[in-house]
Amino acid sequence: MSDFGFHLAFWSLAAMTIGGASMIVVSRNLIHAVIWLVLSMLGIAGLYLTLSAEFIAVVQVLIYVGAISVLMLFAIMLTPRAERDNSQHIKTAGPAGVVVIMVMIATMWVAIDTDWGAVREAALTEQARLIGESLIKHYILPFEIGAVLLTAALVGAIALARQDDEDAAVHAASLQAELDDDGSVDPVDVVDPPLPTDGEAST
Amino acid sequence: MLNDVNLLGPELVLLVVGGFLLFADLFLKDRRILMGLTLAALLGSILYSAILLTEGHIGSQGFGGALVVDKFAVFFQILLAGAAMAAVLVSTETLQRTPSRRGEYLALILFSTAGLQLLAGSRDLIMVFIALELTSISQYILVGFHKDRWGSEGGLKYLLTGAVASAVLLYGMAILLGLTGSTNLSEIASYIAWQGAGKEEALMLAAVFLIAGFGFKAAVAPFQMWAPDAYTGAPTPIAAYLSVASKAAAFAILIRIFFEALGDDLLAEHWKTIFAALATLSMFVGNFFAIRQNNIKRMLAYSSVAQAGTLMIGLAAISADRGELLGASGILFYLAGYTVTNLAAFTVIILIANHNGGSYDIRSYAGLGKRAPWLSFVLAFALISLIGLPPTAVFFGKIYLFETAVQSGLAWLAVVGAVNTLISAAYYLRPVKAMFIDTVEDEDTQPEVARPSNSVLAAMGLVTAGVLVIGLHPGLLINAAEAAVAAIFS
Amino acid sequence: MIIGLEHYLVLGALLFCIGFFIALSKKNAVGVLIGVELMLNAVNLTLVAFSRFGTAEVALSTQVFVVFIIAVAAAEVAVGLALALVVYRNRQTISVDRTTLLKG
Amino acid sequence: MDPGFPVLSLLIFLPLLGVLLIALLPGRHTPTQWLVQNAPGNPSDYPKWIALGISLGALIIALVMFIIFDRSVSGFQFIDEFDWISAEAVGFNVKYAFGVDGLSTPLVLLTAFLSVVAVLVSWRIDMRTKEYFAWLLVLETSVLGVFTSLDLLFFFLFWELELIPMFLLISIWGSGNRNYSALKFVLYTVFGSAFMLVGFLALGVAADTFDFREIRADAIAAAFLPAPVIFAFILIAFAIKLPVVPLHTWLPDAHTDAPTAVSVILAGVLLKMGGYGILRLLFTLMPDVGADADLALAIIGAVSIVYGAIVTMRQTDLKRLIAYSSVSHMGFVLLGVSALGVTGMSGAAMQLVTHGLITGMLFVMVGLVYDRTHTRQIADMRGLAHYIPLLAIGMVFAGLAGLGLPALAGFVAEITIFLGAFESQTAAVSVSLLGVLLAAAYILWALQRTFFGPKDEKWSHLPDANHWSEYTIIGALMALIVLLGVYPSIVMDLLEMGVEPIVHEIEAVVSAGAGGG
Amino acid sequence: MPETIFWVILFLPLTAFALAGISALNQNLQRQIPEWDPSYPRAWKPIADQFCGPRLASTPLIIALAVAFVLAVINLIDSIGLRGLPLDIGTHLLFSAGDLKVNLGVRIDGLTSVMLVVVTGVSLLVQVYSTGYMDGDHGYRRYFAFMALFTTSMLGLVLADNLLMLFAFWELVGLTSYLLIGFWFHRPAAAAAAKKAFLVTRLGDLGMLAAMILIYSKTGTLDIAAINALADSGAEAGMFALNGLMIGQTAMTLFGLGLIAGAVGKSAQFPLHIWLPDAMEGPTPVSALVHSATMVAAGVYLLARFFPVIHASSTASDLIAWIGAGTALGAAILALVQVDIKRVLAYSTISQLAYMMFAIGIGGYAAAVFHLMTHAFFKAMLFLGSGSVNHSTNTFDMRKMGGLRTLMPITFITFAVGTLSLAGIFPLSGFWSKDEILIYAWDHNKGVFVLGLLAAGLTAAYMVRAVYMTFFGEYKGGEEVAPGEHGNEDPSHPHESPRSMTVPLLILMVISVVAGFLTIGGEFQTWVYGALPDPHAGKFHWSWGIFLGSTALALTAGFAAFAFIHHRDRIRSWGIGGIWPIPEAQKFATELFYLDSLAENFLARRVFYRWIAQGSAWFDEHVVDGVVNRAWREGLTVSSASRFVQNGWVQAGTLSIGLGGMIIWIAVVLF
Repeated sequence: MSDFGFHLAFWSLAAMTIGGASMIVVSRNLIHAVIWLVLSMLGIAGLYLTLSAEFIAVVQVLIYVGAISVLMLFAIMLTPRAERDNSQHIKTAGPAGVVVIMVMIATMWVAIDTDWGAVREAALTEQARLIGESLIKHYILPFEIGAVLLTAALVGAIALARQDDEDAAVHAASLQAELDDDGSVDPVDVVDPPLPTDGEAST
Repeated sequence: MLNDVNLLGPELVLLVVGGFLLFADLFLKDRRILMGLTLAALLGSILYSAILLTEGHIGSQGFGGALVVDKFAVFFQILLAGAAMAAVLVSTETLQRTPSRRGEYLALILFSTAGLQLLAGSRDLIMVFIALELTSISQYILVGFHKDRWGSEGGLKYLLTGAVASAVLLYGMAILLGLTGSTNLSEIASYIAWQGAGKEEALMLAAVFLIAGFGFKAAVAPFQMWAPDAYTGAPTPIAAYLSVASKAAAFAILIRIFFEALGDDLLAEHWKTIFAALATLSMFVGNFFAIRQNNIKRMLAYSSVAQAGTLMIGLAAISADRGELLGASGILFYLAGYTVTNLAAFTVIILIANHNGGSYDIRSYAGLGKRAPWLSFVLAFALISLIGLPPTAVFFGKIYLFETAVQSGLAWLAVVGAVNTLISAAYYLRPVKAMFIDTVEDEDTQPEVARPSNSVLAAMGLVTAGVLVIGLHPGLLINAAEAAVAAIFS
Repeated sequence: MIIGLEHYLVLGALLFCIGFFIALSKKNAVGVLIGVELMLNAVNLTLVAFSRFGTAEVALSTQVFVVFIIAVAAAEVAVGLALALVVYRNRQTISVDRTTLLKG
Repeated sequence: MDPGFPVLSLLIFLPLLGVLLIALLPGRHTPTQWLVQNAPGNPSDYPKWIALGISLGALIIALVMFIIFDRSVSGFQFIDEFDWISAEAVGFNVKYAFGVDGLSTPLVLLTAFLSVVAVLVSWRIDMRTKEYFAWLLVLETSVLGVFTSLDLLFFFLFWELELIPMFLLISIWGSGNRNYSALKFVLYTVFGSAFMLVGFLALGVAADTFDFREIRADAIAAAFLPAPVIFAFILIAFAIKLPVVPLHTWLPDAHTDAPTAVSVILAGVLLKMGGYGILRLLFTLMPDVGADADLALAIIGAVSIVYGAIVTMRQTDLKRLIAYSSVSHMGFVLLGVSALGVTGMSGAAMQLVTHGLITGMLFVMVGLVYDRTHTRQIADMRGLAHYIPLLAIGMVFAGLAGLGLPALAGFVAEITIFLGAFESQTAAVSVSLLGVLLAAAYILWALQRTFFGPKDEKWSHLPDANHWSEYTIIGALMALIVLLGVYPSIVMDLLEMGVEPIVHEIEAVVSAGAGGG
Repeated sequence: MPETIFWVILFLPLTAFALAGISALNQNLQRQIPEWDPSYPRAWKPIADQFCGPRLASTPLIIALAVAFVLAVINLIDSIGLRGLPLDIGTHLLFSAGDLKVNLGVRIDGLTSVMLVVVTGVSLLVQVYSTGYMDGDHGYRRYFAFMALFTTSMLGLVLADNLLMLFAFWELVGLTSYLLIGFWFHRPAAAAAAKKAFLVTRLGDLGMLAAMILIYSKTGTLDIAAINALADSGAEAGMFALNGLMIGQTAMTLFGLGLIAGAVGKSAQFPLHIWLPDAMEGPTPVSALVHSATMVAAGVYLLARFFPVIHASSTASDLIAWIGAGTALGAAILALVQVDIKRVLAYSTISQLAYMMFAIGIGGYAAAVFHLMTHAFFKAMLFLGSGSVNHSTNTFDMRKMGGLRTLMPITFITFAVGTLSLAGIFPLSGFWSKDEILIYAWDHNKGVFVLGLLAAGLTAAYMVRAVYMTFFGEYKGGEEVAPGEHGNEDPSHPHESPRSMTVPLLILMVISVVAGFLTIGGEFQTWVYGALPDPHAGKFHWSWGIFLGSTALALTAGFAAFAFIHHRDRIRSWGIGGIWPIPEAQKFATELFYLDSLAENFLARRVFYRWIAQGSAWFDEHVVDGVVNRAWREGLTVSSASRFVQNGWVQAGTLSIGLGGMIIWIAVVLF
């Protein structure tokens, strides 16, 4: 890759990434925000390519662009009556900005100021094979645990998302409570809903 | 490889049984069998840990150095499995409430425990991350498990904050990885020892992010805000589990990372200051915020923040001369004492809530001393232990930790800790007062408290005995803790 | 000027901060999750940059790390969205400034 | 004196045995209910009989110890010890060690005696008797533990343990603003013990042991905290307990709202733990710092005496008045200690014993009067002596003892303190003399308002002392107060034995300091 | 005499106290029998009824005092035989604390011997009198118990061989006087007077206590003989030194001043005299015994006992001389305007004690003791006489008496003899003792002499006035007996008192007449001085001028007073009010020179109780305690901050993660 081409690619991709991310901050519609996220993710995938990490770039596109964004869109669709105005920020956005600026200064300072000891010019080759090998050799344990993690997340997400018999009563009670009060319930009065009657006999 | 799997034994038992439970749920309808399986798995894990301890595997590393079995790890494996057992034993009522999700519930507890155990034994950043996420994600789900207003809100908040904390933690790890070029803790340590000079800023930023990430798990102020919400919303057994197990594992990994990987003299002096400051802040925040709470779960959540602060005293002390062994073993000892005590408190709270119509309001405890004298007595005993009064487990835990502070020249921190004991007395005594001193108008019409189920009684008996035994004969546990930390500081 | 490690690191830091700001300021729970995803992406970018420019040992482990992070991020999002859905069923909202039953 | 078996452990844990017995008594809903139906006497009286029996047993043991205590040997006797926690690697070694010397033996006896008094004075308690007497016995154990521990951590353990029964006793069986008072008591004490604990830990860490017999000056010098700081930390706890101005305001509240028996124990024994601690721990372990702090102690003592007495003058609640007078009287302890001489310190130790008896008796009397009148407001009472002459005799007697009348116990202690301390603390003693006058003023004022004056028909129905328990308490207390007043040697010799080694240490340090500097 | 005898003298009344105490307790227990029946052995009741009656209270005491009196007289005779040489009979260690050794011991010398006789004698007669006077009073038994305790304390006081023992009994004397003054505690005035007496004397006692502490800390001894010998050794270069003891002149002066403070309190001298008149609220025999003859004499005894100390310091001796002289005159003036017969006698007591005080101040030690003795007899008689009057009229107000001369002849005669003795009319005892003091004063301090002489004149005047108002003129009816009290049911018909009261009066009269002759030949002085050298030894001379002058003055004043009162109406018609020419002066005197008011209302009530005590109490409640409570409340406020911080928003949690992390990093990087 020519030097100029590399420069062009980097800067344009960087602009795309940052621009996309920035648009998330300001976009009015939540769905638009997800679209901007996709753009930003794509930009990052491009950046991975400039870093010669093809495998990661592919994974990035598949998972983030293909899966996560869709998941988010589904979530937005499934919550039709929820507030979708993305441009309104909460009251503490000001302090949040200050903190973020502090974080920015810190991270950038460290990024620029530190001697990272970068030595290598050549990129890693045969990434997919190496990664695969190391996953089943060196990183077999994290790999297996990661599998369990995904299972757990999957099972958990299903358990949460599906509506069991006992959940209907709970949700109904919640909605009723939502109508009865304006959300200003004192947490001290947290009372578990009564036990479902269809449960087994208590011991 | 087979040896490696052997080393993984304690966790593997849990993972396998957890996986089995996920679909056993489909055909095993009886709660008792499911619980029995879970308990058996936990017991098996403990036994396996014990076997590892006695069969000469101590010090072995497995999986390319990602996992280590040392006394330190074993100590935590047993502690965590024990805590999980108590949480499972008291889950009767939760399981009754969610008949269709029993398998998931129990499996997630097992996964989470396995994750925490791995955390205690991992010596690789990637391993740390995965183990942490395994436990975190399981816990997010468990907190929201009831799907009611409070549970789902608590779960969502826990997840959103936790995800940010994870990202922060990852950023820290990334910096560390980029800087040192390794994910292995001992390699990181050797890198810092050789080439760390001049890179303090980056190292400190990484460390700060790591502190934030693990401090979040340990519910140390200022990273504590999820704790009260999650505890209040979660099913109470899960709250109990969170308050002890998460904290224990977080401190385990804090000790490992900060004193195994980052323990170089270059940075150690900073740790002393940082941890001392966090300890102070945590104790004050936790205790002061707890004073006004009327919900006992929430009160205990804040109190757990304060207890985390107390534990931080030990971390601060490790960095000092002579403090290493004492500070670390102090943390371990305190954790064990705190675990049994807090579990005892939560056990009783669950029982009381069951009969109280699910209320956790301290004011509704009025007159309970008369209606349920033994329950009240156990709760009072646990709360007195949490204050740190004799003859209980936390009493000696506090003394031990304060001693580490004094020994490492942080006497002021010991004073702060001791003064916070005073503040904590103000709220810990409130339920005691309500139960034994306040009276209710219609004393006679109040229903008798039903006899709790055997499993709950067993849990209560075990943890209460633990509180008392540790309080009366702390020497055993202290020696165990000492041996455990010798694996790291020798 | 050679585009080197620092460029990517700065880019990652910037992205991390934007993500952080989004996570800190959005009302909608999904919005917060978007911020978290950006933060994770920033971490990934940083790691891959180290993979490219770092030492030989680090080249592989960083990329493996990234794979794990991506997997975990997916899991987190799945669980998060499920929880948001439950909250929605209870409250008809997923705005974080309205789901404040638990406070004090 | 080695009796051949762990007599001290027996003494300390005997009350806990009583607690166990009381706990095992069948309740309303236990399977052993048939026992209740077939039991002789009134089963609801069993707890008090058990408590009486146990506390009498403890008293007998304490008395036997007092008698067979070898007065020819100084140092600790009846030692009972074994290693409890030994974590050598980290230097965390705790010993289960108990023993008594000349200083603690009389205090142990006093505790055992006042515990019997406390049980007897609670004879008419009819609310939740089982718990009440159980907690009373726990209290006895904890106080005995404090007076006999030879290990700092055990000392601290018992010191803290005492909070639990006190909190519950005050807030369940108390009166008035009892919850506030109980919590205040606990918080004050915990505040003090927070500092004390740090001080103890500093000592223990430096010496690698918590056995205070083995903590040497060089170890203290090597501690992580400077010795004066350790001294001050530990002193805070004792000063709160004693109490001294300005750390005293928990005392009137706790006293006023506590049930009679608890007031008796509180005034009679618990406050003594502070004085005992100062003598036993601060001056034994850190004589050099103590010798430097003498002026400060004397000033605090004098301020406590005079200020406490002046504030007492304005109290309108009889119990509160006596509580404040305790502040004044306990100032004498500090004054005596500050003398740094055998005479002054013996006087201070004597004051601990005598004040225990006298204020104990005052609270007993006020309690008995309160049982009858149901008011403690001085303004509400008048001419009580016409209707309850026996109680009036007791009250006047106790009052006179309290104002330091010769031939009664208080005089001996006060005069010894004055004579012992004047030379070294001239100004403080001179100021403190006022306390003697003020004591007379407030006590006589209170007596005049409550017991004297014309008859008030509203009290004509009051029964005088009319129960054997009441006669026993009043008689026994009077006899002891007179006995110590006319023949103080019985305990003074022991106390002198106890403080002599302390003074020798101080003198050694002072002369070394003078020689070196 | 063996030591045991003195312990017997001390313990005899103590035993009587125990018996009287049992009797009194039994009286109170009897009320309770129905309620404490189960534990009251039935067999005990008849025994209690038989033996624990009122007689158990009084009879043992009288017997004990009689025996003690006989022993005391034998001892006095012995003492004369020994020419008053002091004798440390024996001492026993009571307790020790370090260097402090507290002894219980007996020291006998002339002074002690005389005092023993006076105390036991007067006490015996007063007890006999009391059996009549107190007959029928509800508190009869208690009364004798207190009286027994009082006598014991007084005997202990005079027997003591060391300062601490002396102080202990000194305090016990104060206590018993408190109990006896407040004997009729149902009268608020009595209860208040008792308290006042105790407190005011205790104020003086503070001085004594301080003196004791001072002398102990300077010399390390409390032994009276050692201290006196030290003081007597004379100062060289401002330092007393003897037998290894050393003390500076200043300390010695302070010691003397402390003793004077104690004596001033106990003997009711200015400015601590205010308690004595109020103390007349006690039963009259109490006044006779406690507030005239014995207890108040303890102050004089103390100074006499430590005479070398007082005279080792000119400051101390001058001070006490002038205090005495001033008090003598002032109290006499006050006595002149009292309408209560007992108050007249009370002020008279103050005045007479003041004589003894200034006598000691100017060195007339023996004269003071002699006057103490004679005064004890005739003042006891006077008080008992006033009690006798009260016994039949139920009042002490002289304006309600009059004309009792014929109705109560024995009382009148004894009272008159007492009056004459007090006024110093030859040859009654008061004459001898008072003139001896005046002669001393003439020799050594003319100013004091003048004041004393004036007081002597006034003494005659006020006593004549009292006698006239009581016994002459018309009977004015007395006073009805108050409900709940016992007394003469028919005060309009006064009658002579029973024999138990008149016999002691007569005995005292005889003694008052003859006691004065003891001084003739100087024998008495020799006993009293004992081994102590008299600073003016051999210089005493009988001065006929002073003898004549004082007698004449007394007679003149007496007759003037008589004439003045007798012709009151006529004098009034001359335009002069009352018996005092100037009304303002009279008011000044009846208000007791405003001293009581100043001390009680201003200093005690306002300055101390209102300002200092209330201020301190306020400070205690609002500052000392207030700070703590405030801190507690603020802590709760901080706790409430949790509502603000933990506002339930997810972002609060994430924000704090970022903020906390950044603060730590910045802090670490910057510092």
